[in-house]
Amino acid sequence: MKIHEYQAKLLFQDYHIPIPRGNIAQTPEEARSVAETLGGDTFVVKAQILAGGRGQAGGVRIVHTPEEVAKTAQDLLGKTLITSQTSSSGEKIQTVLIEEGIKIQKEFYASILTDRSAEKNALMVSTEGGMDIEKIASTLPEKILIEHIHPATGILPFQKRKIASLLRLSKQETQEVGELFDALYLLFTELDASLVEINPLVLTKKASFLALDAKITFDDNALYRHQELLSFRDIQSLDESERIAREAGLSYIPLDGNVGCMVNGAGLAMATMDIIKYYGGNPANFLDIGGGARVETIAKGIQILVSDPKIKAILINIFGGIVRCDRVALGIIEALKSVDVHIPLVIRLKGTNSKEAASLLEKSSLSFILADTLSEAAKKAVAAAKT
Amino acid sequence: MKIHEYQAKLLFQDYHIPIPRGNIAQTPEEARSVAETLGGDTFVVKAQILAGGRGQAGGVRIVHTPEEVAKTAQDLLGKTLITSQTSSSGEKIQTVLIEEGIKIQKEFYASILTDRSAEKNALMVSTEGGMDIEKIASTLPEKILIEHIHPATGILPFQKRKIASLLRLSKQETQEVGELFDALYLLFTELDASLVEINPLVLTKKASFLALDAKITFDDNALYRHQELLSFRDIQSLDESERIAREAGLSYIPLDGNVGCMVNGAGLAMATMDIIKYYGGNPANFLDIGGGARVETIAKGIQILVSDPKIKAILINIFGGIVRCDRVALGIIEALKSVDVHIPLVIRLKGTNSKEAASLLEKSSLSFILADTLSEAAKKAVAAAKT
Amino acid sequence: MSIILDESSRIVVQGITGKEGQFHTTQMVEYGTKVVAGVTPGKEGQKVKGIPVFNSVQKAIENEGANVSILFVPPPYAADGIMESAAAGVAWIICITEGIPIQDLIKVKAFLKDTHSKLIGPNSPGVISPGKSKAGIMPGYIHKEGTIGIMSRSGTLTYEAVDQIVEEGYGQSTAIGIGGDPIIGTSYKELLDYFEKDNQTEAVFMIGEIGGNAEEEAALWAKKHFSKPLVAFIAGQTAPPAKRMGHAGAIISNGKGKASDKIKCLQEAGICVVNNPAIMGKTLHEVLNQRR
Amino acid sequence: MSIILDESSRIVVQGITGKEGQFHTTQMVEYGTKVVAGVTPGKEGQKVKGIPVFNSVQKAIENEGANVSILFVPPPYAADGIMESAAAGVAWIICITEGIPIQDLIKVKAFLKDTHSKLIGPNSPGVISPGKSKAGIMPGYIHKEGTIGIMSRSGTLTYEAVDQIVEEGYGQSTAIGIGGDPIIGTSYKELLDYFEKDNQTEAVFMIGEIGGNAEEEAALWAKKHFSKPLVAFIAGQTAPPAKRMGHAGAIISNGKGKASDKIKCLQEAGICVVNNPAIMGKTLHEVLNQRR
Repeated sequence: MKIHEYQAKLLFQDYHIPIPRGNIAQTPEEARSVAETLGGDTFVVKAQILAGGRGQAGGVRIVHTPEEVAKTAQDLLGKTLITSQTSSSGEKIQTVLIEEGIKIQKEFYASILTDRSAEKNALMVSTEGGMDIEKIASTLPEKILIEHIHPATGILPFQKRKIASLLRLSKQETQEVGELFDALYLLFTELDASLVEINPLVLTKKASFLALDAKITFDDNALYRHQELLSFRDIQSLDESERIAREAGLSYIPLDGNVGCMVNGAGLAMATMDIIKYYGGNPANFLDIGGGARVETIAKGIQILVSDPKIKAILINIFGGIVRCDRVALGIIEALKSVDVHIPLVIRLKGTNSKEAASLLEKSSLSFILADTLSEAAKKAVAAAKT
Repeated sequence: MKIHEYQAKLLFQDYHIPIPRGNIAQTPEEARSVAETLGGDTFVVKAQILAGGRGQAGGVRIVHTPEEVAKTAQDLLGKTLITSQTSSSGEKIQTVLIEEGIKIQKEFYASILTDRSAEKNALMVSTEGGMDIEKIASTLPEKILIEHIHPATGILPFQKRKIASLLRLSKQETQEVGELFDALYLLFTELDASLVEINPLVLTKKASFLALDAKITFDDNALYRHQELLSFRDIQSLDESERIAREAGLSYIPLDGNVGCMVNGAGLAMATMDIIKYYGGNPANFLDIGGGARVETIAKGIQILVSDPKIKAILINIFGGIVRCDRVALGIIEALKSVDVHIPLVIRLKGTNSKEAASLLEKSSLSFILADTLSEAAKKAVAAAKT
Repeated sequence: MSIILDESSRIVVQGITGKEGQFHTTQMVEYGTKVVAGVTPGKEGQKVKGIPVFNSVQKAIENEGANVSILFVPPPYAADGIMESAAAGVAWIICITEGIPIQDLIKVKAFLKDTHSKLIGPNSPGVISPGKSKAGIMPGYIHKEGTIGIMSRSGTLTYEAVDQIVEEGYGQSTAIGIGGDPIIGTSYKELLDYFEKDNQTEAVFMIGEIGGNAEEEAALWAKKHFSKPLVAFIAGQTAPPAKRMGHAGAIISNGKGKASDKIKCLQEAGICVVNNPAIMGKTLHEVLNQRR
Repeated sequence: MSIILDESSRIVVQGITGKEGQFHTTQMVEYGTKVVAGVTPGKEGQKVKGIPVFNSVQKAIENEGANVSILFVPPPYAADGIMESAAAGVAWIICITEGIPIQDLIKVKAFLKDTHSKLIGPNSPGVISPGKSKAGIMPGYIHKEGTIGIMSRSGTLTYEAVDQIVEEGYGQSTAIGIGGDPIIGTSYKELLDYFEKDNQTEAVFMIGEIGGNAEEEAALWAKKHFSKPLVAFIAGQTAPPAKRMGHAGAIISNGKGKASDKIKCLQEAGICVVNNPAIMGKTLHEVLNQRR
């Protein structure tokens, strides 16, 4: 689960990670009032969307009077922001964050995340703050330090010295940044984050550290033990389809192709996308209905695919194991009573009770294209999408 | 470093480990006043000494009125208590702890300590509270549970279930004792203890857990990071000789033999004791002067040995490595100017510059018995002690 | 022989009294698996399908001599269940549970280093040595005893592969779902070592997917130490870059994890990579035929 | 050959600018040890006896190719220094520092499991392969190159043993102080494995003492896997029971740790145990003579 910058900064405050003074607004009037309360002669107005790439897309603006703050908020609020990291339909701005302007001495990059290969958490630091970290990695890899964190020790003094050495910090600054990383790691582990990122982490002209930006992604599997975080969930920012998928417990990622697919199991789902491509088609999505395959879930899945205008044909590929294919077939028949499908539907049901399933489908009055093997199913779906 | 029960209980309070209500007294009047404040009809008066085995030695008494509390305090304070775990000269009682009487349902044993073989901390629990745990281990080993604690996880739920199963606890009690052990482990690791022991840990008739006794030993090597604990140090309870040894940085353990020995290095010191025994003598002590061998240290060491009336001869055994023997010889000569030695002194200086050392000693006007090999030294010391 | 499981494996089911646990215990017993005990704290004395339930894995071992555990324990308790099994000393722990928090798994991995137990999963369909024993949720009947070792990060895609391989006339020595989570117990690489030493296994089919670098590690190891034919399929050539971790995640994995990079790495190590998931069985057959 | 250290060992001294570090660096260089770098955070660019000082072990490795580290770092910083060396990847870490808190060592041991480094000590006099290299504080001149491996928990008692063994005409392949602390890096048992594989080593002398069960573990291992003569002395037969841990400590070690129990266990494993520390050398000579 991703949360907004302003939400992440609330959590930073809880863990004593220093952030600029500021507050959120949902109307231009609120924005003006926040600026007036802050005082000073420089303000930063930041669009609160979950995707990255805001800056280049005009979602972060520097202005100098409460009047301008209000005007900027007016500009941003309610607008849809399309960035390099949003989908092509963009993300709607419902909140802006207004902060005091900060006089910056140096900008760094700092994050903590889980490294699956090392099977540990890791901290990542770079001298190049405020930039896209992936770009730094490809052009200036020597400017990035990655240190794995042992679960029994936390961040060790020698690792803090390495950070300080890379960032060329004074003794006092080393101490301060060490405490900041300890706090960041505590937040990361206590709240089961999978990523905590500060980009940029700045050293101000007053020689103290400040998290100018804040990004947190939580491990969805651990949310059950952090009820307090659930209020941060922003369903509003999701696509309609993504919202339906999440509610139905479906794993769904929309893509740009024309052959929709619905599969049980992530691996088989990917393989199905691959074979659609292999036979000259273009997969329109990843959609894993998981192990259960209840009627309702199947119906929601079909509904999502049907509502995507790019999709010209649908391939349902189910390998029945413990889930019996005849049950799945009944589910499909039942689901199609409530969803109207105007495009060709290719169905492959393999495994347990697949013969019974085929006869059930054939007996129904609905129109399908049946397939037996994986290649047959893919070829038929690709051909159907072309007509 | 060992601390008194009442001091350990102060730390228990900091970590929310439940203890009986009570307070300390250093005069009978104070004791009466503590009892009056506590109220109730049963009081426990407990002599505060560092050694164990208090109960059997009459150091823990149950009485029923503030008057009796004062009388018992009068009895105990200033008295020397000799227990199975004190030296033969015993330990002086300077403080008593007065606590409310507790109605007990069940008594258990609980401790956390470091297991050097497993290279981990471990928790130990027994159904047999209030007894000598070593006795339980030898007679009822199945009543003891030992669980190692991984430094990355702390005490795990399955380990708490094992404790509950051994102690036959209800679900509510399991929860409570689990939290108590978590607190105990936190105290143990945060304060660098080497042993935290609750014996007995009681389940009261009101069905809650209470640490009736409390024993903590700290890792001396870690005291530098716990300045707050230093005020607990009770130099008063030590022997005069042990106090001198501690102040001089000597590692000293008095024994019952008649041949005193002073050696550099713990292993060689033990081997020297062994060879004294091997040749028919009885070592009077373990005394390791460590690596430095400064004049002052040597002087203090000799002073400690000379002041022990049981010692009939002294063997000084030094293997010079980085420390040169001639330096050590000068140290001995210098030291003997300030300490009066009336018993035979056998000296063996081996290793770096041992020849120069021997000639220095021979030139001095003092009387020694010199030895070259380890066996020669031991034989001479044993013989000297017999005359 | 086979690896991990054989006729002598004595299984303890952790979470046996739950819905999943009960259902799959029945399935496993029907397949012929020796399920000797179940564990659910607080339910000692009960029986599930005639199998005795204990409060702890230790008691299950003491009473029934279990040496393999399988977990159908809900995610909040699964990591603890794995560590309990490891501390009790079972040889293999097979964790079916999906959705264990990743911070729990980091601790589990540290904990396991001090034990002699090996973990399969979590988020694994389990392990089957056809004709001998099944500790998992896969449909037993699609498998056939034979000479092919199968290891996979996925469930249904493995069934697809098994189906195709059986179609070509081959059975399996052991088929293992290593688990779909980012952090898992036993890797492809480690399993290859077991397959190398297993007499029954003549060839191995590896089903990989995008993410991590477990397939690459296995390939580098295989190049040096694996003497049997190895055929692989990598799912996810058309999958979008993982959304979950964002950009920082891509850096920490050194840009690894893409299907195309994986395929290149495997091919460079001399491994035959199938590029069409419909011909996994056929390709394996061809490779084995060429060798003969 | 010898073990741990030889002519090619390139030593980095952690804490080189301290009093102890400087003194022993000089001693080691005089013995002929290749001390190639020193480390003291914040003192990069300085030199000690011509040896360059770096801010981190990693830089010492990158610049000078160090592969063994020795620590003269004060106790509060020593555990961190060990872990720094391990993360940087030196093969052997030799920790002289005495007085490291035991909770630090528990973490160090967990940390080392994920690295390829081996630790000697802490509270060790170090390691010497006479005639080749010395990384420690022992007087080099009492040693002589030869065929006897020595391993000990003590300092000066080892010098005594070395002296007696040289007196009998034998030299040493490698002499190792494994460290006097309750929790240490490399055990007797592990070192025996190295000595077994070392051509130069013809016999091993083990100097043990009361406490723990490291000697017993070594004896049990040696019985099965060690083919060379093994002679031992156990110090502390007359020592009082350890006062430090009290009674609970005695239980956790299963009543082990007494000299008499150790001696019995060693003798049962067929190891010759010297009962008089004055004849350690002589006994070794007799054992070797009998074998010839």
